[in-house]
Amino acid sequence: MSALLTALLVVPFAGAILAGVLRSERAGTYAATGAALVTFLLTLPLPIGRGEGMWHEADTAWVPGLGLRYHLGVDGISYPLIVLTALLTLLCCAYTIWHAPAGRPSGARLAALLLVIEVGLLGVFLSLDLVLFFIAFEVVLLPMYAVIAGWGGEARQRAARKFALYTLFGSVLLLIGVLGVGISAGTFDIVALTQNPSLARSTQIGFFIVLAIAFAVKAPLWPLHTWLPDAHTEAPTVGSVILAGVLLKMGTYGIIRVGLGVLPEGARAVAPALGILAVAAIIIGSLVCLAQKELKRLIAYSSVGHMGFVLLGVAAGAVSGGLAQSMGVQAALLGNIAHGVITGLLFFLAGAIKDRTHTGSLDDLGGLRETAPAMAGVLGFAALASLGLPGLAGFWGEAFAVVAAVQLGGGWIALAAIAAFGAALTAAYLLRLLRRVTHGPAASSVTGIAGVTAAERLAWSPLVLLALVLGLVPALVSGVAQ
Amino acid sequence: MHPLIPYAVASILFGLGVVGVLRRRNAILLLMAVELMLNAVNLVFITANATLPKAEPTGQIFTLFVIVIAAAEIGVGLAVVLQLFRLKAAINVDEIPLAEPAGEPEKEVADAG
Amino acid sequence: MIDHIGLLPVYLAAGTAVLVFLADLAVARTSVTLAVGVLGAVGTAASAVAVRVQPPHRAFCVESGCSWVYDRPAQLLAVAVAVLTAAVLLLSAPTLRLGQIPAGEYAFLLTASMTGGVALAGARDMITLIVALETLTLPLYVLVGLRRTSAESAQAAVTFLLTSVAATAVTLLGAALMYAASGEVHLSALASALDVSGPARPLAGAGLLLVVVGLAFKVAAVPAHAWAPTTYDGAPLPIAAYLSTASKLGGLFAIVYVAVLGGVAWWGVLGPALGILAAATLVVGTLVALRQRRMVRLLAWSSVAQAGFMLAPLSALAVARPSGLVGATLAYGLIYVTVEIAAFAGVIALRPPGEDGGTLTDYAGLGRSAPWRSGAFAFAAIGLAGLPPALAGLFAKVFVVRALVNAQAWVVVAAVALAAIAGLAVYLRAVVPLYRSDADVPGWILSPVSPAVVVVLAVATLLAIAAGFAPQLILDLTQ
Amino acid sequence: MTGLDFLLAGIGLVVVGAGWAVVATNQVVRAGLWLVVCLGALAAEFLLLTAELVAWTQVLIYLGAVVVLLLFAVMLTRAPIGPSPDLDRKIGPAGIVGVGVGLGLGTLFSVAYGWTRYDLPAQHGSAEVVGGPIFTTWVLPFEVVSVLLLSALVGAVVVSRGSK
Amino acid sequence: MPVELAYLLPIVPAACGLLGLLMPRSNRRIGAALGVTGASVALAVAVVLLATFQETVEKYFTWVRLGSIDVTFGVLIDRRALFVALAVGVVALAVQVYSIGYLAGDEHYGPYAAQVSIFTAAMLAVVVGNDLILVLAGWEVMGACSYLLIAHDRTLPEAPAAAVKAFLVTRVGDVGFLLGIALLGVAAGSFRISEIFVALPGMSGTTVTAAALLLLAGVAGKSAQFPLHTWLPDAMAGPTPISALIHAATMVAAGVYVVARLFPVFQAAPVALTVLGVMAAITLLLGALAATAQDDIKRVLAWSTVSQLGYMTGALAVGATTPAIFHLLTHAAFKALLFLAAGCVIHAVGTNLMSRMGGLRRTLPVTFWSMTIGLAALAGVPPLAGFWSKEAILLAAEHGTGGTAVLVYVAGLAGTFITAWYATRLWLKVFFGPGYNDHVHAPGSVMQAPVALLAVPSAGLGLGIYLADQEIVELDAVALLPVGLMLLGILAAWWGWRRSGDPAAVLGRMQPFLAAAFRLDDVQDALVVRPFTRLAALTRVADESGVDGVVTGVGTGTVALGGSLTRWHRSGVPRALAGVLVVAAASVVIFALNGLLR
Repeated sequence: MSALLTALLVVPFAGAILAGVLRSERAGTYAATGAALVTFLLTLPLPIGRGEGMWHEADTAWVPGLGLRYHLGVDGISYPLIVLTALLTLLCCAYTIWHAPAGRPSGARLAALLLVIEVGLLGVFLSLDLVLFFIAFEVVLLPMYAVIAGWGGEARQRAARKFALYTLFGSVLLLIGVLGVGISAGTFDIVALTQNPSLARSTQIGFFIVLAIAFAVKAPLWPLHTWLPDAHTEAPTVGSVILAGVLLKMGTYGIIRVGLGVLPEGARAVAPALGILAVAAIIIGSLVCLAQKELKRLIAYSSVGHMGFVLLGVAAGAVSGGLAQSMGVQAALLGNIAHGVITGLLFFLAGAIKDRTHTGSLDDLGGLRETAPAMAGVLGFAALASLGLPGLAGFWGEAFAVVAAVQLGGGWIALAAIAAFGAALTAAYLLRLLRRVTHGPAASSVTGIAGVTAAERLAWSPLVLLALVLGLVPALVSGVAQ
Repeated sequence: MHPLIPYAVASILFGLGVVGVLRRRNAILLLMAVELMLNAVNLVFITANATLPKAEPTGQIFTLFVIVIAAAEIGVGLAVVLQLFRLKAAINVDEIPLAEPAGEPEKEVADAG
Repeated sequence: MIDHIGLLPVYLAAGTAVLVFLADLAVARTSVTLAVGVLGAVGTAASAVAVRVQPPHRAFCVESGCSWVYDRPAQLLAVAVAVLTAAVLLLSAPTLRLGQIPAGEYAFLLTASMTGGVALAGARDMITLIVALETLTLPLYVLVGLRRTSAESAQAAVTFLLTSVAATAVTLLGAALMYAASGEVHLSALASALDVSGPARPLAGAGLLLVVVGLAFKVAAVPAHAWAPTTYDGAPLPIAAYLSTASKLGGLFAIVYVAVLGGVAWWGVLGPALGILAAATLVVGTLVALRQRRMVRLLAWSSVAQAGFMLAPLSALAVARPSGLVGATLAYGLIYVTVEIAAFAGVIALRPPGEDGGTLTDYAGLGRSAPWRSGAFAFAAIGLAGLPPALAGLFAKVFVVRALVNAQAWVVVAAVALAAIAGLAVYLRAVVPLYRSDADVPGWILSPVSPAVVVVLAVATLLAIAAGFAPQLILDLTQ
Repeated sequence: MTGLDFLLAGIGLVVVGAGWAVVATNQVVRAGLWLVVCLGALAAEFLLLTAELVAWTQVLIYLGAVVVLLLFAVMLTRAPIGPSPDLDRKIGPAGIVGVGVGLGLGTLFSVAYGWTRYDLPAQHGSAEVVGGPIFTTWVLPFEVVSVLLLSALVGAVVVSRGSK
Repeated sequence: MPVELAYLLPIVPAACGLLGLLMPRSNRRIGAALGVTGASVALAVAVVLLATFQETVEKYFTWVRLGSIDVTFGVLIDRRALFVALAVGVVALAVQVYSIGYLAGDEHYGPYAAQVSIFTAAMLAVVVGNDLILVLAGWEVMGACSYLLIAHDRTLPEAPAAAVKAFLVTRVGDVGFLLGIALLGVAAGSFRISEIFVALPGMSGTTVTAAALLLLAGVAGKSAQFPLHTWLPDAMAGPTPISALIHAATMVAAGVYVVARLFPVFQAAPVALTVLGVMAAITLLLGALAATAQDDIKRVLAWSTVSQLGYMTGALAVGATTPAIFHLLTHAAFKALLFLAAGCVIHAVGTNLMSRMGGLRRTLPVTFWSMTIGLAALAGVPPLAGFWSKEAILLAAEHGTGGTAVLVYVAGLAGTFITAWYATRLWLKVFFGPGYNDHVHAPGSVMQAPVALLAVPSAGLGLGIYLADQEIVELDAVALLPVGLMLLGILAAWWGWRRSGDPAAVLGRMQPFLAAAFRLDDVQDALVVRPFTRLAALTRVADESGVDGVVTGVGTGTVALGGSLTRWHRSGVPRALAGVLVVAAASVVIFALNGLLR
């Protein structure tokens, strides 16, 4: 099993190299997709023989001089994200086979970069050594930059640079925090640190703040979010899907795994501030969406709001303690996965629409359900899921983030109330989106556009299904976490 | 004897050398000023060697090496300066820019966190 | 009785210089001369590896210490300088083929400089140290100016020369003051002797600080950094490469020797001083690099910033275990020279023989016409930025930050952080043009790259990759 | 104040004065000549400090070689014999730094040594006394310096010889 | 009969709905089959369970465990729940069947039918759900379905807006609902209704009151109580059967039902009941008055729904849950009837406006008679259904104590008069007088049948229940007062019709104001919608140029700093020398001073 963990990193990496060097465009994309498929299949047997705590571990020394160990492991907190990562990467690679972006470098390179990103993501979710975690965190940066800068829209260079530098700012803080924690605790082993958090309270608070900022940039938490809209608006479809689907999760996962796990005291102390910011993110994100005119930008900002809910859950979990046993953290995990699935779907749709209509401006769209009813239907479904309709994936994370906050009583109830109101705002802007895009008479841009292609159906249906299944059986996520 | 006297001389000489280096435009004069600095250093070494309790003449030996180094530097230096003169018919150090000529102001702006 | 085994590398280095000269006189063929030079350099490196360092060979010992100690750091520097010289000789092949530069003299001067570097490796007293440094530097005055027809080259040479002599004067003054205060020139003796009690104490401190300030010139650290861009840009590309790797490494080791071995009593002063130096170097180097439009100038300024990274750990001398700090510094230095030589090799590979670095726009679209060379160059640049996939660079940064966090030198950490972030922007400036998809075909025909350059590029890149996966090796070397 | 002190001081004054002339004169050639005076006086200073070998080396190398080189260079760069106006920048900043260094060093030395007097060691600057260590303890730098000089020689030749 | 059968109530229609969504939209037959199956199975199950009902039971299993709280999925069956479920089943079935005809030739029928099924399932989940989270789920899914269904009609430009409005207004209410549930659940450590009732005595008064009030927000949203009633009339934009569904037995009924179901909570929070009473009274009169002035037949019915809901909530406010549910059921019957009949009328004459109708009693006899029954029931003409339930409510209010009771009672009495008045007005304007419409195409039997069928309960349900349970209403002298008012209303309307052809003429200048329902829409627009859109625009600017401005500023600042540093280096060699020497001088001077000062 522990070999399996390493395989999860090696296979996509090998696939990336293969796809990079293969001369033929087609062969490259197929190779990439194959590697992604294998990776996805490799994730499935992981729950076999799982027990309390870590299910499987791989642990060997890498750089003794740094105290850096090649320490991988999977448990209920990381497993859903691992599967999600593998799945989305697979879908995106497959998507590139049919949708090689026009007038851009080869789709094989794109797929290769996606695989490298996958390596980094899986590395983050698997690693149980702080420094290893940081390294994996870094791996994602440049490939994503390349994806945006190489395959993006008009202003891609600027957006890509903004993404890279802003998130690097977070990474540097992460490095400082991680080293600080490791040095003052004497070990970089996350498991050991989680089992007995030895650090003094004040130290924990200091480092938690540093780490929280670092992760908040990735998550992103308001007001450190402004790289996100630009990146999303410019990024190619698959880029946006990966970015929103799993890349942001590194932040929330990190703050749960490292922040809450390793620095519980610090987390508890800082939680109120975190909660307030999270609620601010919910409200502000929703309000901005309400006034947003660009399709992908709107969805990007909606991510800010949704991540606000996740972080509210995290904050609540930080106060109540008990990591994966606390309602808040479970809500956060549910929200993470749900947002990954739903926003991934939304970006796929946004990409499909932009590819067909060559515009993302809500003013130029409209009446989609007249010309492309199927697409409009899926869009409606995704929107409803995104606004947290019960029975769909979005509901549990958001509703129970609120409940978890209420559970804490006191000022948290006020936060919960505001957050719940934010949910109403969420509905408002998503309905606005639907009304502008799908309803009304067919706009000139949407008339005569192609229907849903096979590739799109292939890429979307798993997400649609997942959004429904997770809505009906949330225990799939929260069950493994406990 | 009072070592302060030669030390004072050395200090002043070094100061003069600094003045020359910073003031002179002509590369050769600049090198001359450097020679003053080096000789000030030598004087310090000699004086120290003469006043220190230790017997071995390390200071003097150091001085000898400094003299050789100085000679070598001057030799190569003058050759280089002369080449510059060959190419530009001037050895005015002010005219040797440290940075690339100012171009059009750059358009793009990096956003750093 | 002199321990000649320990001195073997120096002999071989000097021998190489002479041999090259004779070879050029005997058979006036560029390739032969270069071959001899490379072989000599490699031989030197080999001998430097072969000679035992545990326990170190010592030579020229008096009661106050030894002038020559061939220990682990010495071995590191000797090997590095020799190997880098070999690499630079190879990189010079295309330039020399054009025949405008006399190959014999060129190779001789380079190997002479190498001799200085190797001699510096084991030097443990101020006299040998300074003489060796001068030997390392002086031939470069000439080499920098060897692009005979170009005024930039001559200007570069003069700039380099003048700054260098001024810096040397400062160093010598420092040495003189230390001697006047303590009567010692051996570092081992200075370690205790500089701890003067009584009125001469300030004299000792001033001397030590002056030496360090003067040596800062060699690593192109603020305040003695301004020469680097002009000099690099005017010099022939291989010489620029040598300046930014071997020469810089020599300076770094010199600073480490003086500050760590000699300056024990003054760590409390040296630490903060070096900290300020490093911080300023980081900030200035990075920010100015942001605005360069010529490739070599960009690399030059970035190498200024890199010097900052190397010096940063020493800022904690007073508070943390010096071995760890020095380890971080040297480890960073080693990784840096590997990636830097790769970067310059990439530049040389992407430019027509004999040309200078050109402007950033000259590289537009090369990513497609020359994927492998561009890829290697990009990899090196990313390594300098310190990000995956160039793990080596990342680890280098981790070493530095770890040492600083360990010492809780938060101010320097902040400077490092800023430089790291803005640094990415710098190196992106260098890399992005290669992959501009809207770029038109380069103005000149991409010439086939000389195999010698390919060898260097490939080896350096592979070394960088290897170092990325096994950074422990670097750490073992520098402990 | 012994006679030796007076001598040291007097010659010191010559050194300083000549040095000032070197950096102050507005005639390039004269600067060179003043340099001769300065360095010569310095050699005398060395002698008084019983460093004969160094003194003679000083005379040989500096007066014999360096200054001559400098003067040649002056000639080759067609420097006017008469005064040339644009030789210098403003004295201001340079003066401040120079005075700073001078005063600083002076203070350091006076703090360190004060007005204490020392007896000069006899016979410690002779060729054999100095030569001995050079060829035992300091033979390594001596060897290295030979490389240095050789490379300087070659370098000078390479540069001066016009392009082929 | 196993009670587990009750699981089927929500599950079967839901399954049918999901299947229907996946089916190719072109195939009408499958869609229809699925829709009807779902509804009829639900109905059958309800009937069976009612027939075999012994005592209240709860069946459940753990859905998901979050933190310390188990969320369960299951059913809590009592007689009331089964009655309502029955009503839902009947109406749903009627609507499904009716729609087959009404949406003949609509290529989007398939999804439509499926959405109706899901809607039904959601309502049933609310009715029989044992766990507040399950209730919440049904509650919100209903809102979403109403959104989809109201927006169904492509031809109506106002449909999307109406749909959004319906969903949003109810969603705003749901914020409160969710929070209320959270408070209760957290306080009780479980979301199961039974558990909550057990834990109720232990809870602090403030918690319960807060929870109750918050729940009321949700109730007001769903059951269209003032001030969250504004969505209901606009919801008319949906297809008529949908209006029937929403107004009769589902959606709006949900609020009333949930209050009844959670009544112990409200009993523990008298404040909440007072609020509810005031709300009810206002809603009752507001709806009734608004109904008087409408010209659109469906709007008349819509507003009447609003006021009838006022009766129900009023009943709840005075603690009379049984009358409330009683009225809910009768209202479900006759309002469904009325809507479907109105649908027939509209279908026949091709317009909604009563001013364009008239004299249809001959051309549409079936519709005429069934509609007559429905209107009479609405007005409360004995012995039709509406009479009994309304009597029950008024009696409860009369016997009730405290200001709330009085308020409800008075409002109720006034309501009876107005209700009778506008019911008569509608009756007269549509079926009597000159006929505007020459070619009237009579609706098919698929549409007629449900209408005719619904006429039966509309007529007999009240009497039936009365006979089954005498206590529910006691007919004494006081009971005559509403009847009298009702007759007055009818006469007044008839008189007005004879005078000017439109009773509403007496309203005079008031008519437009009433027709616009006291311009509450504009108020809402001015107080809520516009401020929020403005705030949103503001936030966007602040975020994109403010927060992001800082970031960009840092970037530009850094680059600018680099520029100035570059300019500093754009100078001659002396700068480089100065660099070294100045620092050297500085260090010398510093140590010199240090030497002087020691």
